[in-house]
Amino acid sequence: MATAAVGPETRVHYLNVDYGIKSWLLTTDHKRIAVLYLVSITLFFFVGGAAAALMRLNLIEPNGALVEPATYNKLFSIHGIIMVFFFMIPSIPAVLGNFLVPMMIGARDLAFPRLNLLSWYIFMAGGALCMYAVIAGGVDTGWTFYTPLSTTYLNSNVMSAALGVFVAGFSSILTGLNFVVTIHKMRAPGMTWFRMPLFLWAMYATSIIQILGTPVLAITLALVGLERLFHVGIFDPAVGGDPILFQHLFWFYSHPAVYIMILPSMGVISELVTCFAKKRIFGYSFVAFSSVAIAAISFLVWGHHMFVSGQSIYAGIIFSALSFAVAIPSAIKVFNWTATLYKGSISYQAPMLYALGFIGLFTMGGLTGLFLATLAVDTHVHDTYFVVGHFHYIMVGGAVMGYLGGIHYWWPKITGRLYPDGWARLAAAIIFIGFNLTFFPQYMLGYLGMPRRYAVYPPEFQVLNVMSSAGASILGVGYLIPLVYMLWSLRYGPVAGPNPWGAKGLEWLTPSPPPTENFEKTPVVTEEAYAYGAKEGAVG
Amino acid sequence: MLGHVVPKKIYFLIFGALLALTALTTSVAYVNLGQWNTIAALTIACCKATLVVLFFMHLRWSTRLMRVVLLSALLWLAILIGLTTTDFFSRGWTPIPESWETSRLPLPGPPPQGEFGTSRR
Amino acid sequence: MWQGFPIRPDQASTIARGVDHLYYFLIAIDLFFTAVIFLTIFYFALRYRRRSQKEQPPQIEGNIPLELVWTAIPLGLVVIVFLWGTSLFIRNSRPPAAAMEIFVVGKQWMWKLQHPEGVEEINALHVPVNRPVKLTMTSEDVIHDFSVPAFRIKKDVVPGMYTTLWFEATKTGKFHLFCDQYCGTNHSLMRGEVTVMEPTEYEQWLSGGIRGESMAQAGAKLYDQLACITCHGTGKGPPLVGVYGKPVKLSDGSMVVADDAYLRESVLYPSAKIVAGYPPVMPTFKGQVTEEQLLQLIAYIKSLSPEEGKARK
Amino acid sequence: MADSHASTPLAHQFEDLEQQHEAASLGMWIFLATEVMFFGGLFAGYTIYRNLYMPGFDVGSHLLNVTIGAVNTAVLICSSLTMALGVRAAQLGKRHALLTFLILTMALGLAFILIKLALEWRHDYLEGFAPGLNFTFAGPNAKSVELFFCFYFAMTGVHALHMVVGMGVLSVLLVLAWKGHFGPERYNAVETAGLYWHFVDIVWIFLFPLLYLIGGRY
Ligand code: HEA
Ligand code: HEA
Ligand code: HEC
Ligand code: CUA
Ligand SMILES: [Cu+2]
Repeated sequence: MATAAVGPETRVHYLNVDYGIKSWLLTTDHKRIAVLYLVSITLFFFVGGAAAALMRLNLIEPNGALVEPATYNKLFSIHGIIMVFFFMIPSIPAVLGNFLVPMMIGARDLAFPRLNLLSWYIFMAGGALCMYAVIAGGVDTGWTFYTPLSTTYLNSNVMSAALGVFVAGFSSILTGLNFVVTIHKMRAPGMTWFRMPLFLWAMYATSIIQILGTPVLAITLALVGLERLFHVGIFDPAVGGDPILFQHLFWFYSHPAVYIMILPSMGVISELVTCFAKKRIFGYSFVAFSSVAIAAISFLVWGHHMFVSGQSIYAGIIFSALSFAVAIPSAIKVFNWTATLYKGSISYQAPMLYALGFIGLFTMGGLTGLFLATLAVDTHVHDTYFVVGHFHYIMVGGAVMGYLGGIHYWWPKITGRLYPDGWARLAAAIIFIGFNLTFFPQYMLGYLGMPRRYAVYPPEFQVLNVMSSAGASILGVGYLIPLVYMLWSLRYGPVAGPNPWGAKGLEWLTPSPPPTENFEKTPVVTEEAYAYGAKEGAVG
Repeated sequence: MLGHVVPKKIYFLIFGALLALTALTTSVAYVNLGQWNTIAALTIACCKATLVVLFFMHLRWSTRLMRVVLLSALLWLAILIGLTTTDFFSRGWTPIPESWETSRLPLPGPPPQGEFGTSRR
Repeated sequence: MWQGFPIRPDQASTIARGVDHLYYFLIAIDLFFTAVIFLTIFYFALRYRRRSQKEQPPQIEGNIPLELVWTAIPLGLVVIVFLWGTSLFIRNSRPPAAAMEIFVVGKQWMWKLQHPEGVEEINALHVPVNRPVKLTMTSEDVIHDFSVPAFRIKKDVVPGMYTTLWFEATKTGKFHLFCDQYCGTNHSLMRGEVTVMEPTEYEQWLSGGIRGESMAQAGAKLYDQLACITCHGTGKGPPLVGVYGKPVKLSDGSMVVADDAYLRESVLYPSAKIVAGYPPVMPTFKGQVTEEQLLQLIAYIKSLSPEEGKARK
Repeated sequence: MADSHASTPLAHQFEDLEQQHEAASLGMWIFLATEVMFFGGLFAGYTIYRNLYMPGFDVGSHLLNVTIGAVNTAVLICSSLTMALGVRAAQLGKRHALLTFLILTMALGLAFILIKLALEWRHDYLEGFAPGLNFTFAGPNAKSVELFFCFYFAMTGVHALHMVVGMGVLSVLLVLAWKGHFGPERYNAVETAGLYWHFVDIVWIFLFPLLYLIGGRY
């Protein structure tokens, strides 16, 4: 880069403007809050990952190599709860979104900075409640909290876990609210809707889901709590309540929630693919609108989790049809990303490797979603490892890959330092290989009939399970490597400069790390997003 | 001045209308209209809510965006209630008869109502 | 299949083959798109790799016809898959006439199965080959899920309601029976075995089995014990002979079909639906009869209307 | 909403007051959208169960006291009026009127909650209509009646909780108004709190017919 790289130490920026714990815990700077989230969710990820490691260890032997079934149940419950509510849902929105939404639209901060800080505190309070549930003996509901098991039959720490998720939900709501208001009201002059980077479209769509979906989860969990505490049984069959109503309300949120996890990743991928191919996105408006379409349709399909639950088969048919509909916008995105590579100038730095990994693995995971949306096939594979394979392909292979890609891409912006690219590429490769070895066998296990949430299983499934466990150990190592070199880079990494990748977008115009006010003066936007064709130096 | 200042008179008019509608809905409940009781009660409630939203909450003078927010909330609520009820009220239709043509059951029809409701499957 | 490394479980029911065919079709779609995406990416990645930092690739905004094509093709495919999957599903959820009926009660963490002849089994199910079997299922506590992978069937077993499932085994042998819905601590131990036998063997097994009375006989006994007869048969309550499977007129003018769920409800919550022309005097038997006894009572009431009990699923 | 308490009317992230004002009310409307969905879960459940268990729900509904319900509706409507007038006072920079209306609104809110608590819930509890705590109703359709009361307590309870939160917000505003914090340039906090208060009123406008009236009173 031609721009003289000023060392991060010599300038005042958001990281060194103030020191001390207090300056962090009371900050209202969106960038600092993003860092707070980054630290906390990394912590949660490794707690959830440790639970997964123990689970995989246990499944090496048909009779359970490590723990009692009761303990195993607690492991997958806490794994699911932490990974979904405390890692994946806040991951990209609360870390990258917080950091980037104001920067990408050229604003000084989010619309409600204090609310933003409050969100983090709420999130941590929820996390603390869940961790308390773990320490005080665990919770074994599964992440789905199905009644009447959760309300009447379990005596583990259901209350504190459910309360934790309930509380964390408000953090998610408030973050989404903040983003929507910010994107609507605070765009820099010239930043029209169709000049916004696709990451913002994705964040916008995600926020819609967070705002309209999460409250339903909140009230549902509150009802579970009421039923547990006071036997005010709205789902209790003993008074004519219907446990299937619980499932409706739960999945009304939790299906859209899976798009809270994937849409932001999709946004990240749009940024990465364009930058490392030096190309405009192929079909900007198709990619943009497909995000909104996914968000809207995602609210119409929740019943596909309940095909064999005793739900009316007519409802099943409707939900099946709508589930196929939601696959179409995803397909549009995949094809447009691929087409963006056409005649590009493609370089293979680490973020791009993650992006390509995302496209491949998301395709494989998404296509197995079609199996599940097919009534007759889902009847066979529902609640088997096929489902587990499906969602890990999308969530670990897709969403986590996208998250890691995004972290690598914006790391120089966040910290002002570069990480060693060679190590990063190695880690990406290890993760890709380990991932496939872990989760591909699970598809086969699933079709063969191995049920999920099984601590012990018939011996004929052992071979595939051992393969999966072996893959998980590789995957675990793969995740530890970035942790090490990222920490290393904080101190020893080369100074990055404002725009190490030659990328477009407002966030790259300001120094790395950015000053507290983000921009020296409010930028004026005169170009479409991803104006890679334009001459170097032109603002864009 | 940032927002619209509404004349006091309007507030009092709306207030009066709301009280009148409350009296109306209460008294209608004492008249046997069959199914229409529910419909009347809910219609009146919707009218009252509309008045509050438009005038007390200034939606009449707000930007289009705020209306879109409100309408999408209502739309989503309709989705939640609508699709959930599809399940409950079509359960009585199962089992699908052995062949579509030779259906001997007097179904489908509105499911019978009563304690513990429809024959569910 | 390939013994050492199977890719699908045994095809042991009339349903299995159809599901597998659809599954293969989906795999074909899956492979096709995966191949298209992967190969294109690989090709572009090599062909258009960055050769110099200064390179300025041509900018392409998009291409509407192309967008339409790659929207239409997946759309067409999913419509096919949807129609195929749905018609199969409808067929698979419609029990044939004259299926033999077996009752299933799930509870933490075991399966109790009862044959109409009265034989009871725990975590095991014996059925004859080539004969449709209908399962009527309920749970005593939490939600369970009755799943036999070799038959490609599965259905949740829900407290407070009856769910049904049917299959026709085509192969003798032993197959896994799993509880697929997480139901608490020993969920993974709530397993059993389905044994499919030749009809003659099955008859032998039936007669050899520890037989209590048949479901209907046990029901008749209960009917006696609980003094149902004091009203039903005296005119105080409606006669129950021949009621099963028939439409019943209720006091509010609506009609219901007297199926299993209706009978269950009539015994547990008599006031829910009042038969036209009778006073609501029947007491509830909730708490006095278990789910199993309820099934026996129902079997007995069914046996009072022989042809109906058979003809209707 | 919270950010309008800063020492200058314009918070640093905004360009001008107009933008700040619009952001605040948009934020509140979005928050109300989440509230719609929050109550929506209860309304969905109520719709379904009422249709399944109509007779029992009607019986349950008849056990409630319409007069108290109607009076409480009127109380809430009055409080909405005073709230609207309070916002108007803030817009016009009339500190004294603002203080009066805030106090009136809170007083009416308190009246609502006291009526609910002392005249209704206590009565229901003593009569044995409180599922889980004291439920002794044994007429026909007892189980459905119990279910009705589950909804009754869940819905009115959540609503009352919202009232309490609203009163908390209003008391903060009262202190700020006392200190002369609000003026024509800066009344976002009052306006957004007003939106919230009216919303809670609307929820009751629906709860009243659903719980008390549609059972048919004739
Ligand atoms: C990020 C998370 C995420 C995402 C994005 C998805 C996406 C999809 N999911 Fe998934 N799903 C989960 C997470 C996710 N899912 C989880 C966690 C569960 C289990 C929950 C539990 O029970 O614990 C689950 C369960 C689940 C079920 C229930 C299974 C069961 O329990 O029986 C179903 C059923 O329909 C389903 C379907 C789909 C579909 C159709 C998509 C679609 O959106 C996928 C669309 C993508 C593509 C289709 C790929 C790209 C397209 C192409 C390459 C072009 C070719 C396309 C066509 C031919 C259409 N999912
Ligand atoms: C985004 C969400 C997310 C993520 C990232 C993951 C990541 C992983 N998951 Fe998770 N999973 C879920 C979401 C997720 N999962 C959900 C929602 C469920 C359903 C829960 C339920 O049924 O209720 C589930 C269930 C689930 C199961 C099924 C359990 C069952 O049904 O019986 C399995 C089994 O293999 C599994 C494995 C893994 C593995 C190996 C990883 C790996 O990717 C993790 C790799 C990371 C590490 C391994 C951590 C790093 C390494 C260390 C910290 C080393 C130190 C280790 C030790 C000291 C032991 N998961
Ligand atoms: C005190 C008298 C009485 C007793 C004892 C009694 N019933 Fe009833 N039963 C009635 C009356 C009256 C009706 C019709 C009104 C109604 O539907 O509640 C009825 C209705 C029924 C119906 C619905 C019949 C139809 O035509 O639709 C069934 C099934 C039934 N009873 C089963 C039983 C069984 C089984 C028992 C014993 C365990 C039993 N009853 C005991 C009085 C009684
Ligand atoms: Cu029973 Cu799982
Ligand atoms: Cu889903």
